[in-house]
Amino acid sequence: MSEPDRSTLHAPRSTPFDERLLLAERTDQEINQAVLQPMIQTGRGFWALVTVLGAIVAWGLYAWGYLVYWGIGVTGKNRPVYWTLFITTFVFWVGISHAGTMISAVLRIFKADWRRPITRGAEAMTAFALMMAGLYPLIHLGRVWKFYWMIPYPNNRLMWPNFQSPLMWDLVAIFTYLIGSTLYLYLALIPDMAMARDHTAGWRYRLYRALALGWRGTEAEWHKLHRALGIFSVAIIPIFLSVHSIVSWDFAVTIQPRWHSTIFAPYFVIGAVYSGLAALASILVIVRRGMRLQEFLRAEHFDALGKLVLVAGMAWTYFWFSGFIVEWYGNEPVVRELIRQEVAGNLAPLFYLQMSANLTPIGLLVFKRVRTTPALLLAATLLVNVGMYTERALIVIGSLQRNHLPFNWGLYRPTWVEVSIVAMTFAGFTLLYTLFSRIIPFVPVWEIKEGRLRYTLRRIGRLLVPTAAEIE
Amino acid sequence: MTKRLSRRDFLKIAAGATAATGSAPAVRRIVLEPFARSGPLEDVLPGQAVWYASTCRQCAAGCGIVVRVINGRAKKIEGNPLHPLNRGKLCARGQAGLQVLYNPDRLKNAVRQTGGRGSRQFEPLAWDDALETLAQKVSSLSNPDRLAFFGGLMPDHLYRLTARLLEALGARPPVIFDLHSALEGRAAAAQLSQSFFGVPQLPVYDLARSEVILSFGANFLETWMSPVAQSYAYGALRQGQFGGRGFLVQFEPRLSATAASADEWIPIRPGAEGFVALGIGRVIVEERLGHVGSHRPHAVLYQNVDVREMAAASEVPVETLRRLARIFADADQAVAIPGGYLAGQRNGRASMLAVQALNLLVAQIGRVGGVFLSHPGLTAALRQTPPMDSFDRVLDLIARMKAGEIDLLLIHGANPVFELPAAAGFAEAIARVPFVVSFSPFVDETAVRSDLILPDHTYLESWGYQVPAPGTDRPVVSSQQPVVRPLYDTRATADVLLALAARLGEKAAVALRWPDEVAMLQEIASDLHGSSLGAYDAETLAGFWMLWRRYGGWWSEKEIPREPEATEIVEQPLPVVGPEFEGEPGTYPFYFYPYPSVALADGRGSNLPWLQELPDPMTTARWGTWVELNPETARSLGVGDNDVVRVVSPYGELEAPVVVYPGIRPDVVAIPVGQGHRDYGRFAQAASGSNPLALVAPVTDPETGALAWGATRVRLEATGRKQPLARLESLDGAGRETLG
Amino acid sequence: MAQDVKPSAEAAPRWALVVDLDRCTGCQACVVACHAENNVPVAGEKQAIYGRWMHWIIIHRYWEGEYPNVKARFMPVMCQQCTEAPCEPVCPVFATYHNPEGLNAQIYNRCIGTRFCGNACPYKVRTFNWFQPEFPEPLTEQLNPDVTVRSRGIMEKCTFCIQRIRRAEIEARAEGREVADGEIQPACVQTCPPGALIFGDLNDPDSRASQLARSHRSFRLLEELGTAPAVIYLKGGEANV
Amino acid sequence: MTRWLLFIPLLIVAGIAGGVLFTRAQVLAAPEQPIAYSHRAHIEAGVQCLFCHPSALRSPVAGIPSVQKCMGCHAVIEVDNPAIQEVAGYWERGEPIPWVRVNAQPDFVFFSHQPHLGASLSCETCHGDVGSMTVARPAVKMDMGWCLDCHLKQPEEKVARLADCLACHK
Repeated sequence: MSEPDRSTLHAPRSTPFDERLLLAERTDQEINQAVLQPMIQTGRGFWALVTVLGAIVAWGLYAWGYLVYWGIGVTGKNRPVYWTLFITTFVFWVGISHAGTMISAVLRIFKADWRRPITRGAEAMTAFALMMAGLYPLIHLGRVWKFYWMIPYPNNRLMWPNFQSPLMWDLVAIFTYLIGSTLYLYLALIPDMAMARDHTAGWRYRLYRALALGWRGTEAEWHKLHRALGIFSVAIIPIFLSVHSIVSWDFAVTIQPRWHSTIFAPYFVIGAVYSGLAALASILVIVRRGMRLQEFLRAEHFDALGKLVLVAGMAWTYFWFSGFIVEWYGNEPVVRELIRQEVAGNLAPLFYLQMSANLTPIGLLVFKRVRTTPALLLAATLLVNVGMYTERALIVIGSLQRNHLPFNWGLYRPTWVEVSIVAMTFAGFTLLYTLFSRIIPFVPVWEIKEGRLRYTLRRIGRLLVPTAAEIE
Repeated sequence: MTKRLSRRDFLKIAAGATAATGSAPAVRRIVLEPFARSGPLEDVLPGQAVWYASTCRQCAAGCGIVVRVINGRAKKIEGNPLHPLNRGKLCARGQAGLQVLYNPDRLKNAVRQTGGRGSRQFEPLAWDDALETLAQKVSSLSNPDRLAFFGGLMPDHLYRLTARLLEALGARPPVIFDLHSALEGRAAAAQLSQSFFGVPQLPVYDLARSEVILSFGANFLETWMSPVAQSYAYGALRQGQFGGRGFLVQFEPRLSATAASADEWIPIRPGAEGFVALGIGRVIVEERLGHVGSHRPHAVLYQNVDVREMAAASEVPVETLRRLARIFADADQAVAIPGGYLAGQRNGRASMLAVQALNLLVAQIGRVGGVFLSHPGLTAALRQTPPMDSFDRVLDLIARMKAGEIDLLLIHGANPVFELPAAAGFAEAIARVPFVVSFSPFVDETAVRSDLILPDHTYLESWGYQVPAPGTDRPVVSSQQPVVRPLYDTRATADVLLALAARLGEKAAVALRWPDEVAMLQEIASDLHGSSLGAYDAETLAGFWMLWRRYGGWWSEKEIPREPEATEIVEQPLPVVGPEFEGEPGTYPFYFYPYPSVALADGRGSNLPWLQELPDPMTTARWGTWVELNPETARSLGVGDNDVVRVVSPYGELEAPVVVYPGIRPDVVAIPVGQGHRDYGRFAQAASGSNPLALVAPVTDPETGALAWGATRVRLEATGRKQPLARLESLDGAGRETLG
Repeated sequence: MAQDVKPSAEAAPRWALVVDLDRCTGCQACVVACHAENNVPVAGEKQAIYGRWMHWIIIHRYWEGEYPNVKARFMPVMCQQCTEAPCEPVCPVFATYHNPEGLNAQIYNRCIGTRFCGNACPYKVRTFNWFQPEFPEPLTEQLNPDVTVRSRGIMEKCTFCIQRIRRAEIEARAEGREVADGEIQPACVQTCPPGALIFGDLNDPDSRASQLARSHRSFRLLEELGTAPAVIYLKGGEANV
Repeated sequence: MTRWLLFIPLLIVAGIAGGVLFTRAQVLAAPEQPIAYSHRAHIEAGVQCLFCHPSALRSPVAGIPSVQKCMGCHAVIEVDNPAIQEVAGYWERGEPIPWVRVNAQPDFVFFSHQPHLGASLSCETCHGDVGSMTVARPAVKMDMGWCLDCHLKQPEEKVARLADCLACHK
């Protein structure tokens, strides 16, 4: 196949038409190349990034090994603060994982057209975030080799795990969600794998051939694919709702003051969506820059995404407020003490950071200019995730430092081990994502093309007329 | 875990001494009969517990214990349920005795300190050589007077032995001093009884059956005298069968755990306890309170007492004095207790006299719920209890040591370098003694300064007996027997002395004619054989000896009351003596109040991990020394919890973190005794802490010659440093029960 | 495991501990007794400062009022052996569960160390083995063979001295009789000098424990949480009759 | 290439099976004893189990007879047998014989012979036909499943107590 004429690809063209038509002019060939180029051509910067991230991950693994060797004592946990940064970060990652499916599944059902270029990035985010989250239950145990006792398997001791325990619900929910979202990601990937197969050679060719499962693009295959995706997008929504509800029940089912709250499930879910969407936006901005996908990820997408974040943010604020007002009005002694601490006590810095980091973006995202300017959007959305992380820390660690008997109160200080392990998962996530973007077409080509079919230029008499067709 | 290489090396030698002792048959050889089991020992089943009765040696109270032994290994200590003193109960320190036995820092054999004293380089020494050296040192003394024996908490038989040996050699009797006894004022109390009742025997206060108790600085629920027996009585006082719950008033400058259990805590000026007692007495006499008829015979006691003055001097309002006087006098059973803190003042005797006089005034002497003396009965013969030597005898010894009049110093059961006020200068004095022998099973501060260490068995491995003091409502002797075979190549000091006497020959050999310790004990115990009083008796001596060990002592079946007679001392007016303190009030504004730690007592418990980790009842602090300040004092000094302050007295200084303590007078600074060991094993050394005796002035009560350990003034300086204290309690919790 | 068997037809006892706060002097004897009986390790100063100590029973000390009218009260707190224990349902592997005798059991070798029970417990009486416990030789000789020596990563707590209960029951059964009231004494109860702790069977209306439990002074810790503890406190400062 | 992949699961299965069998063999192997003591010989000579292990009746452990006990008979019986002379050697030196334990439970298990004998179990039920063993070896792998097997077969009213974790875990 011939190298595409790059000049045509980037030649600035003035067009009177709606920018959705930008791609309308492109031949499939051009689009394929536009997507495949950045994958195949990896610069020095890329390798530098990979090394740095790799180093952080390696250090984190050392810290984990250290933890496993010496015991949980090397973390900052104590009595009564038995859960700390690990669980906080666990909840955070589960939260991040939410937006992925939310975006692609929900929008797919509603046939929201702007979703097309960003679905894959979203789904990948879900998968990787869940993998990171999945590490924490293991790390948290200290004696990681005992983990399998939570898995129900027949044995001569007649021992079964306790399905009353929220941790078991977690186990089930997260596994289901992980499997579900991975399959979902893969399904939508098949046609593009085929595309990539047909445009590459060498190891990539072999890899894509294997992954493409011999996709030929017949009418029947397309039909099956759409059916499957349809089913998945419906099926995965209840799972994605349940997962974070269950995570919230880890806390809500205890009688620990402040945890023991009925609003936790929806509150956590919306919080998850908020942080997830924000994370997605940040990632898209970065990847767009890094992979020169300006042509695919356009202002209109960020605008739409920004709106979603805005809505989620407002919803989160509402839930936070109704939770807070009930706590405050209920005036239960320990909770009162906790509120006092947050407003004026030693939790105050975290609390105000949390509030400002969560509320400011809402104010910012109201403006279209913020939503459509990548840099500003990035700033706003990163802020959201800082806020959400602190919020989780406040819920998990803050609450545990206080309980019904003041004699038993405690304080928590993180150690290098915990910090390194948390850093490890952040680096790990980025690393996976970076490698992923180099192996898998970041933009779902076939979906784009599919979308493109809707907007074509028809020559009627003397004019070129843009037309939109209904497909599917 | 500070471990010096030299010490570790030498500990390696004679390793495996443990190995042989494990097997059950080995134990059978020494312990003939288990507690509460009869029949031949073939019945002792492997893996099944056997209980052996013995006596607790963690303090001078002499509680009976039973030890759970499995396969020849002691596993748990409990109170001896048959013992009339502690009735199956035991305190924290008693429970921790196992860690004395199994302490990883025990000496495993006799050692000589090579490389000079304090070098901590030891080389093992065969017992024969050790004895030879000792005998040679003794016989080569130019004059027997140049031999001195410093004893601490010794079992009665050992004291008896030592005294006889020294007498036979023509040396002066042993000097007995241990800090714990000093802090509880045993010496002073004994002397008080001598002058008040005409016998040097510690009085027993019938707390269980009393209605009103005025306790003057007696922390009888913590470390004072016989805490377990007294706590047992306290339980009965509170929720006894009588339905009432008694009324307990505690007079002391700092709210102790005992005061916490009291119905009223009255913070009085240090050393003013006597004034309060006199004031109350005066009120009773003036107002003819109570129902003992006329007070005329006692009016003389208080003739030169003025209630207002007393009130002013003690800072207790007159109304309070009157109120308490009424309560005290109107009660059918009431008792006033002169505690240890009184004895720690330079007006100690006067105060204690004044308090004891109250019991006389309301005719509670020898009464149920009053004060009485334990009946010696047959145990009189065994009662050669070590005299609680007054501190000036110690000072005298130190002087002679400094003057180079002592050539050979033997030390048993005491750690004077740690326990004496640093200013007394024992550490300097001991350097002047050419040859020092320690019998300590541990390398403590004093042992480090000795040439020879001939480790004694720990008390769970050794024989002995003790007549409990103050004892209880009947004659009691507690017997001590090995519950396990000695772990290491240590030797009973009694046997060492007997062997020494044999080597020395002549008078010594005659005086100490017994072949070994056990023979001596058998002979002593035989005095009790054939009495109808006892809880048991046997046909033969052998049988008696068996039961004596199985029961863990001998005591009379039933209660034998003994009504003491007050001497003529109570016919002239009581002395009114104010306290004196070392240090200018200007430069040293605070009274210094050292107190025995519930966990570590006077510091002998600080090498036991359980006791180090044991929270102090009031501050819930562990593993360290702290300075208790009244919130107001702390505020004025600008310090809070965990802020390190420097405490300076005319004699020394120390630094420790602050505990803001609501229950202490603003002009008093309290520090627990027990920490600050430089030697004495890894756990003692691991603990961050310092020894408050560095501050104490080596002054005495001129009347009794007892150490006035509470008669020092100090000043405070903030250092600006912080040092977290291992407290159980959350400081944020601020001592609240609920947030309610 | 205990879940899938039929309820016992035998008259199971309900073990309870009565704590008479009017007798308690805060002397800490129970604490050492517990350490000795249950092989409870010592954490050391550094860990103790950071709240990593291991006592199964601790004595709370509460301050009331200000100098000079200040009062201090003691309150021993150990595992309350709740009937509705919040720690039980949250354990994913049944390491803690309710046994037929109403005890809140902790099976050390089943524990995987999620520490969820520690969060759920409102009394915070569960302690966690942060590191491998150390018993420098020959302190190991003191370890009680009737009790497991817990390794790191395991939750532990007061068991009412299950080993003593079991021993008494086995002996009684061997002699074909019922366990007598007061025959079972956990280490803390056995040693408590003022006799502030009383152990017994609540299902036996005549046992000393159940008699005291009926006293007007009796209350339970954090009763309002509805955990129905088997540890019954008797209010201090009042006469019994 | 794909055919190759088929072997991997086979290898895994084989590995697991092998491991299981190996460990089982390990567990059931007879330990090396300081003196070649034959249970068979003694049983055949008509000695009852409880003669040498009397504490099984009243104590958690059945116990190993003391050297004293051995010499009780062997002072006169079989004195010229070299093995017996070894025993005599220990007796004269006053040392216990370092027997190697055959059946042991882990530290977290509470087991007492007394109630089991009380429930009139015979030694063979758990220890197998020791009478036929020259050197004693474990007859069964004494794991939790094996214990439960029997405990769950007990009368209805006992099962709850016997199936309680605390019945055997301490």
